[in-house]
Amino acid sequence: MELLVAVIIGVLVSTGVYLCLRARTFPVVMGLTLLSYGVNVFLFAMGGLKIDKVAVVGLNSDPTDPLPQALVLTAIVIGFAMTAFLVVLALRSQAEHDTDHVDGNDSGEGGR
Amino acid sequence: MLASAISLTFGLLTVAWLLNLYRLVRGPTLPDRVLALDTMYINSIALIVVYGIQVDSKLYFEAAMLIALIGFVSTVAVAKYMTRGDIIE
Amino acid sequence: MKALFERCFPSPSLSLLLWLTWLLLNGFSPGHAVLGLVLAVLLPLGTRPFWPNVPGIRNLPRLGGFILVVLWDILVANLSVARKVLGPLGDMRPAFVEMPLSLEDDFAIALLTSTVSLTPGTVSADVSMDRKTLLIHALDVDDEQALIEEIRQRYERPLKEIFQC
Amino acid sequence: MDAVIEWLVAICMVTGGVFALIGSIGLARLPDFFTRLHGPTKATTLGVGGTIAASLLFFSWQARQLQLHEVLIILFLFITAPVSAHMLAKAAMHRGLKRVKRTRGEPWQQ
Amino acid sequence: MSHWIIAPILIPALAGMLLLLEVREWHRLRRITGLLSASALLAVAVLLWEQAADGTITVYQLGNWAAPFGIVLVLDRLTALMLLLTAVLAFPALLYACRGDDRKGANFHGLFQFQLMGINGAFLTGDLFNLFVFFEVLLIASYGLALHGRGPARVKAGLHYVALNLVGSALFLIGLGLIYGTTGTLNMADFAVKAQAVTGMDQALLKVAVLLLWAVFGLKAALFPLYFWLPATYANATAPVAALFAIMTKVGLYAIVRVYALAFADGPLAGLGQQGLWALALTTLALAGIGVLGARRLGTLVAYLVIMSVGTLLAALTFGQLSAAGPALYYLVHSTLICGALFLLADLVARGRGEAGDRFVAGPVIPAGGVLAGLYFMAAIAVVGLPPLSGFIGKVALLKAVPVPLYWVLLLLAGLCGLIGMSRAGSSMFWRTTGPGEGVRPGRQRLLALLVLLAVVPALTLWAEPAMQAAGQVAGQLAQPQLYIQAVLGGQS
Amino acid sequence: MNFAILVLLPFLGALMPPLVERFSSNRTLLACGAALLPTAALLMLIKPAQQVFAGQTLLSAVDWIPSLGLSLAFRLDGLALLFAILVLGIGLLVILYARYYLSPKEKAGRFYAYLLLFMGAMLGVVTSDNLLLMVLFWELTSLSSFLLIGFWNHQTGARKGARMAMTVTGMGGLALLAGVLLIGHVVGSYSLGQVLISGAQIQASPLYPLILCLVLLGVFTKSAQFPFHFWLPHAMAAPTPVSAYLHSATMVKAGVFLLARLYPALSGTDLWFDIVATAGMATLLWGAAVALFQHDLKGLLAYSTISHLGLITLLFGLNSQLAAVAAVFHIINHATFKASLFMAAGIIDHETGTRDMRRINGLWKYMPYTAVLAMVASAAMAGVPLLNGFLSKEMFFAETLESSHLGALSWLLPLGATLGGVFSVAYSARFIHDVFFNGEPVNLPKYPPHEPPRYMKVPVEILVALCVAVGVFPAFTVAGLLAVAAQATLGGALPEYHLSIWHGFNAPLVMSFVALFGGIFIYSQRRRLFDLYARLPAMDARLVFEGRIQALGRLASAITGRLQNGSLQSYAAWLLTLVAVVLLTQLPNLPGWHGETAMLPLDGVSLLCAGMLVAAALLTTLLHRHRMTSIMCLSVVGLMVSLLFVRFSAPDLALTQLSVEVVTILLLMLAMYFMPVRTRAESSVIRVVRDLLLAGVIGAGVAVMAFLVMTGELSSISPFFLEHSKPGGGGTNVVNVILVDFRGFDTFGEITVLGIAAMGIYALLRDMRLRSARYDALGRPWAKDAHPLVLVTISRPLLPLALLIAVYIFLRGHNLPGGGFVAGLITSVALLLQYVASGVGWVHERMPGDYHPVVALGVLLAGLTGVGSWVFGFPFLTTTHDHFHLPWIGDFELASAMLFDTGVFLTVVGATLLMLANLGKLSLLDDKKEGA
Ligand code: NA
Ligand code: NA
Repeated sequence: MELLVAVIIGVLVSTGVYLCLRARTFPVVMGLTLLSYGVNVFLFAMGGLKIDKVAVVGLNSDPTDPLPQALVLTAIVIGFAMTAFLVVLALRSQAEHDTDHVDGNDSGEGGR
Repeated sequence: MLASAISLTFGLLTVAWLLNLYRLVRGPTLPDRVLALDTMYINSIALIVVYGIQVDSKLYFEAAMLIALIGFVSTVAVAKYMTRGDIIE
Repeated sequence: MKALFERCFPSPSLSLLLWLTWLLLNGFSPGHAVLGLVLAVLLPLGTRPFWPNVPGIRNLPRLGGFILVVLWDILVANLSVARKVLGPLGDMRPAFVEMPLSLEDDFAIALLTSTVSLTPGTVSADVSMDRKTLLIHALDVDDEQALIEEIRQRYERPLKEIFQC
Repeated sequence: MDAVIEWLVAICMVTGGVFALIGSIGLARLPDFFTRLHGPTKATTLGVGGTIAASLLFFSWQARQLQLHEVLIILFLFITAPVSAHMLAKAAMHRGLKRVKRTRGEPWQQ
Repeated sequence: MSHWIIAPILIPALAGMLLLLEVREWHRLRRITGLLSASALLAVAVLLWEQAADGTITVYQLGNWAAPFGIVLVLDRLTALMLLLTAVLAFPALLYACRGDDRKGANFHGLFQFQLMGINGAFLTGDLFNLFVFFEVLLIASYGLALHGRGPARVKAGLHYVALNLVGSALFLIGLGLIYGTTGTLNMADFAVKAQAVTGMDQALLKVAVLLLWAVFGLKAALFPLYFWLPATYANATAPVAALFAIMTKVGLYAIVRVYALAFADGPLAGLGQQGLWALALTTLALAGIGVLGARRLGTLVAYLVIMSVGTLLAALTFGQLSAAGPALYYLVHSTLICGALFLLADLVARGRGEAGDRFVAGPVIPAGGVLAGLYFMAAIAVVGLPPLSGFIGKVALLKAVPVPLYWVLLLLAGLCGLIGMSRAGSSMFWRTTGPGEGVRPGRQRLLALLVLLAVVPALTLWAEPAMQAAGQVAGQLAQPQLYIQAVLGGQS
Repeated sequence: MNFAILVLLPFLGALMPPLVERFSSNRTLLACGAALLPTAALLMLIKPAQQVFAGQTLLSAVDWIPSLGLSLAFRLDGLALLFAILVLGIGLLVILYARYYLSPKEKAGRFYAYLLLFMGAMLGVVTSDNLLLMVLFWELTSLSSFLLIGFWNHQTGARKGARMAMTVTGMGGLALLAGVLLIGHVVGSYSLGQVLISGAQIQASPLYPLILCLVLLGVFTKSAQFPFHFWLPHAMAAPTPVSAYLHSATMVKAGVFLLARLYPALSGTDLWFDIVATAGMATLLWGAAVALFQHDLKGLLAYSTISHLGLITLLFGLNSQLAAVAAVFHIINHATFKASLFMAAGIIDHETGTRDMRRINGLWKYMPYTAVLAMVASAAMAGVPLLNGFLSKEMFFAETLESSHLGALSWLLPLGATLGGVFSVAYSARFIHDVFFNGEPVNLPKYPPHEPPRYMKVPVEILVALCVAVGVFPAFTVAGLLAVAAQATLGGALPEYHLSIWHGFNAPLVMSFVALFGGIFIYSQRRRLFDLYARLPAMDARLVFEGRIQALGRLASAITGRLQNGSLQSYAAWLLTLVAVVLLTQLPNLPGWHGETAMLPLDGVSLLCAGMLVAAALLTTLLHRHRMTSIMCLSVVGLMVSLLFVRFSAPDLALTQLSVEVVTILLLMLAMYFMPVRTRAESSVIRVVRDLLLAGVIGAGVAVMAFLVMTGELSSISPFFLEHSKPGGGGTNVVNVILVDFRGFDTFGEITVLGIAAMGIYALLRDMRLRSARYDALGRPWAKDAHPLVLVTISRPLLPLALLIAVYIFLRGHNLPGGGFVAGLITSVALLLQYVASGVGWVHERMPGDYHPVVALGVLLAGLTGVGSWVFGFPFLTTTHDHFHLPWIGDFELASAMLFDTGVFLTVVGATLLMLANLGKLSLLDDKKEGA
């Protein structure tokens, strides 16, 4: 099972990374979303995998590690906030440049 | 006995899933894909419920309920996107 | 007293639904009965502006009957649809059927379309913008008129009675 | 465990699974979007319904007490599923999706 | 129990919330709220500096949960210094913004306060995951601020900045996950203890984790090859925002130094990634010098100066067992404030030159150009490291503390690049004039803000010795991680 | 009184002119104001000077930065005294001269201020007793000279000359700094006293060659030694008083001063001779030769200055004590005659309006008095007997004859010296003949020229008088000063030497005569030589230098542009490459490929789930150009991840993931309205391969690490949470208790992030104008039914129902999966559904549309809950909880953490709505639709 989750993490991270490297805002958004799925699962997996050992006091004798779950929850929320910001920024970029391209040729000398 | 029924149901549901995925990939149109995704969500409800029976736990009920309650919102959003483009107007 | 009741329960049926839902979720206990009641009062009051025109249920027993009929139809027709899905597809006679509506209330129309969609073999594809016609897509139909008539008898009329519209 | 209950649970569950599968088969197999729409919205209601029934029975029996909260799932699904179906149908009609030739009647464009 | 230590986080948070609540059009109220908060922060920062100056390490257990289980805030000299620096930079920046830049877009004041909250939180926290959270706070606020105002260039630069940092955040989480997965803790002090004990597989994984953290912090600190986003972002940001951003790279540096000093100054993993960081820092220094030479706008040039200071500092910090930390900290304070001041100055010049902006082309005569030219001359001397100002002192101290030929060559050459760049910039902006123009005379408030920031230069020059001593004490405490660990974990370790 | 004050005086004096300018526009008053403090300084010098003449070395030190070894330490010995007199004396004369030179239009106040600044810096250089301090003043001279040279900054030449001077001397200054730091490293002190007696130690150090090179780099750039001489002629763009000051007595002399100053510490080695003497000789010859060909009066003087500086350098390089004495002597002499010559040139320029010697002729007729002064001074420059230049030049010739460093080639030195002398005479002759005789002036801008104002001539007169006085009565005038200065230079006893105008008929005298007649001969052949020179390829150092600098700038721009190509992809690729490198270098060293613990058994459903997830992720990627399909696939990934959380005991995560998923889809759909639905294929194959490699390496690396951690043993802090959740946090859902209690601070930060994101998005959306599509993806007009009846009617009663569920999820959160965050999301989705179904207008009729206060209240509530614990003397966010009992209803428990969770709830609702509702409103600005 651990191997399976590792493969999942690997695929999510890989696809995320690949999409992040595309030249448009849309695939970058998709890539970052995939990447954050991968990272969340990774973070989650750091506490080890347990089946039906929900960390509720009194239900299980040997519950799963709750801390990574709490961290992932925080990460999901933050990830959502960031994705939303990026999406709107992509729109803004589209509004200003009339394209959703993210590649360009200026070296930071853009005028005021 | 119950265990084999559970396995059988799992098998049926996962095959259903595969068929959904097939339709999602195959399309040929966007409504088809959305429909496939919607169905996949609904099949997941069944899957979660059966999983609850399998592990004899009610902790997963809310997940299923949540899909039933708000899962359709994404389908509606995409459908509205297709007809009006603008989903909030 | 009645005024107070009406003020607390602008929509008794919604409040009842909420209260029952609460008890279903939490199981019955005195505490939850009270808390559920509080919520059943507060939530409809708080969201009052959002559901302005839900008509009151005037005929509760009829509603019960209607639900049973629909459930039964779902069960039965599921089998027939299953047969059609699994059987040869060439025999199927799909059709778009336009059904004139006699219901006048939006909520009732929505319930009808939902019911049509829930019962196997038919899907409500659209309601005309003047709310006079319901477009139904049927999976396999011989006689459109018979279908319309059946829907009218089994669903539309009960709904009309329930909501008196 | 009480064998009768167990059997009942099993039957409900498998029925649910079977209908879910049939719905998905319909989705995969039926010839055009409008017919495909029938598969999932119907068979899955019973599919989920079956498993819910199984769950109801199972947990009520386990606790020796009626446990009905799973009903809510099916209630919500009955409320929401027709809406998605309806919206999808509208979208499909708007897009003028192809339908099998023998379909009678015309979809709307509004 | 004293709660002052959390004030640098709560004051801006509270102000930010009030700013959200305030009625949309009451600009004056917003400004007052923001400035009050900034001055309160300054006061608190002074207070905390006093508190930490005698070497006390104050630990604040949030939620009353002891470390390593709960999150703690830790105030030692380094943290106090960084808090003070932030406050000193923020107040004039905000003062400057209150002359109109704050109205170029929505929510400026709220974002500004939250930015401060994030920065202060990052400096104060003693918990690695909480550090992540505060990084996100400061990042999301900085996204908003970087985009404050209008313009395609700003949006494009902002998009790059945001997207890269999102990737960075993902890497941060991977690193944190690995740290938890190998050491079972998130508290920095506890981590420092546990990291000494891990062996075998866990040690190998921990190495990767820490190297990933270096990469993430390097991205924030704007290290080669991760600084490419910075020049465009800073040069295109609204001036007071760019000025405030001068501290942002230092947050990355701070994070590297903090974690390094705690866990990797000695022990089995001593010097983890140090060589790599050293090499990257020197490359950064060199490329920043090249960037300064190649810049065609003052804003861009200053952005490269920011990068240059990062390279200078990180190289000094990664040399030896933090032996050059004292001079580095002195230089850090100097360079942060002077770069902040230069961003403001660039803006004033651009306003004075109308269309010509801050580009290195002939332009109209700047109204009140003499004052600006004088200030520019002083700031340029300071930032390039020419005598007699603080830049020179800092540079001499660094050269003495890091006796490595390559570093000397690069640092001196970078100084030369700065000299060439700044003199070219100054001569074309103040001297190559085409006649009277339509530029705006710098207002009193903006000038005041600039002067407040620039005042630090003579101050750091005149009181160089006490400043150097203080920096040395900060470094001294940094070199004794056991004090920090003891303070956080008490008897448990 | 402490002599060190006099260093301060010019700096203070720099404040005077602007001050005076405020009250009066009288130019004389202004000049007096400027001269006031330098005069005071000069007077103050008298008493210490007596002490110095008495053989004392005055020291004064104040600590500045002891930790760096930098103290405000000053020393007044003979050398310093000599230079102080030159700096102050000539400085005063220049001020007087400038009073008449500057036109009334010019900003004289600023000019004097710069001049005094420079004076102070120069004085600092010569009196520093601390090497670091000296470097400090050294660089200050570069900076202030930058201002002076660039004084006429409307002229391109002035700007570029100033920058060039500063760049070159600044570079030298940096080298000097390095050299001084190394000296300090070797000696252990920057104190001059210490350094001067540590010559042996320095020269024995392996660092000596490096130190020498660095110091000499400073010297040569400052003193315009070959090959760093090129900046000096272009510094002539400065007003002439500046040239008279900087290029006679001060700035360029700082270099040779340093040679003198460090003479005991650094000189005496072969390396010293090789470098210093060679550079000196080369400069001497080059400068002298080029000077002749200058048509610009000041250009001639500039090259002559270069040449004389070469001479002085050469003298120092000879490693002979007598030569050093001669060098010091020539420093004095050069300062006097060169200053006067520059001033004379300035007068001529001032009166004729040009400096071109081809136009200036026969001025003898118009300004005979000036002519006499100038002729005397040039004769001194040429080394004519009875003038001061003759004396030091004689000593120079003698010393070149003495040197035996070059062994068999020793004759080269006197030869070179004589050759230098020849050219020196030639250009001096030209200065006299070409300006004052040689026919009539040609086309002068100002005609006819007159004698200048009376007082403009005074400084020249004084200097020329000094030339003569020293030349005729050296023993009575300069001998004492020279002796103390030379003594201080040598740092020990003086060698025997005689300052007399007649040494007998000896070799140096012969050399002098050869020079004199040779020079006159060369000058007589000038036409031919000028033609020859004109045919040489013209090389303007300024153009070359500017070109180099600009090429450097272009190269820098190119490098920068190459790295910073404005492409997000390449930036991201750099970052990810770094990560890949870390993984590739670290992972192969792993001790194994499997942890200690056994894996959980695999089951079919999980396998299939994983397969679906992987397939969906790959499809998302493969189909990313078909955007909607890609989004659908991404949703499948999200669903599967939620199920994964269900499978591995994380129902809280599943709930959160599921609800975030819905909001994300809403967000994407809102955005897609404004975005293209497809992307063209545009990545090159190479790029795809690169990206695949990066993706593969990083994905594989992360997967391997995840696997290893999952199969490893972990002892963590978690048992504490499981143990204390109920007793300490009052809840049984440990995940939730961690979120609202143990690590509530994280959550506080997290909701703040959400709030800030919403604020930022709001700010971004304001005034944003986007063209929305008028047609759908298939080119049809949009449907008319904006608010479908079924959707509208069903979604409205769904709101209270969803809210009920939200309350349920919220309340159980502390003990069972759920909590404020999920509850908030459910609420938001329910409300957003209203927006989708019924539209913005409809919703906003029913509730306020500004969500800022909701966000604020949420974060505020969470924060205040935390602050509330202060009341009870606990830290921020300390929670409390208690059991309560109500009759009939029963036991229940309340925790303050629930209040905190309410804050979370409100923030989530406010933030998501603030984001999405405003994004949805965007389309209202666009009047595209009919019948909406
Ligand atoms: Na002439
Ligand atoms: Na909209």
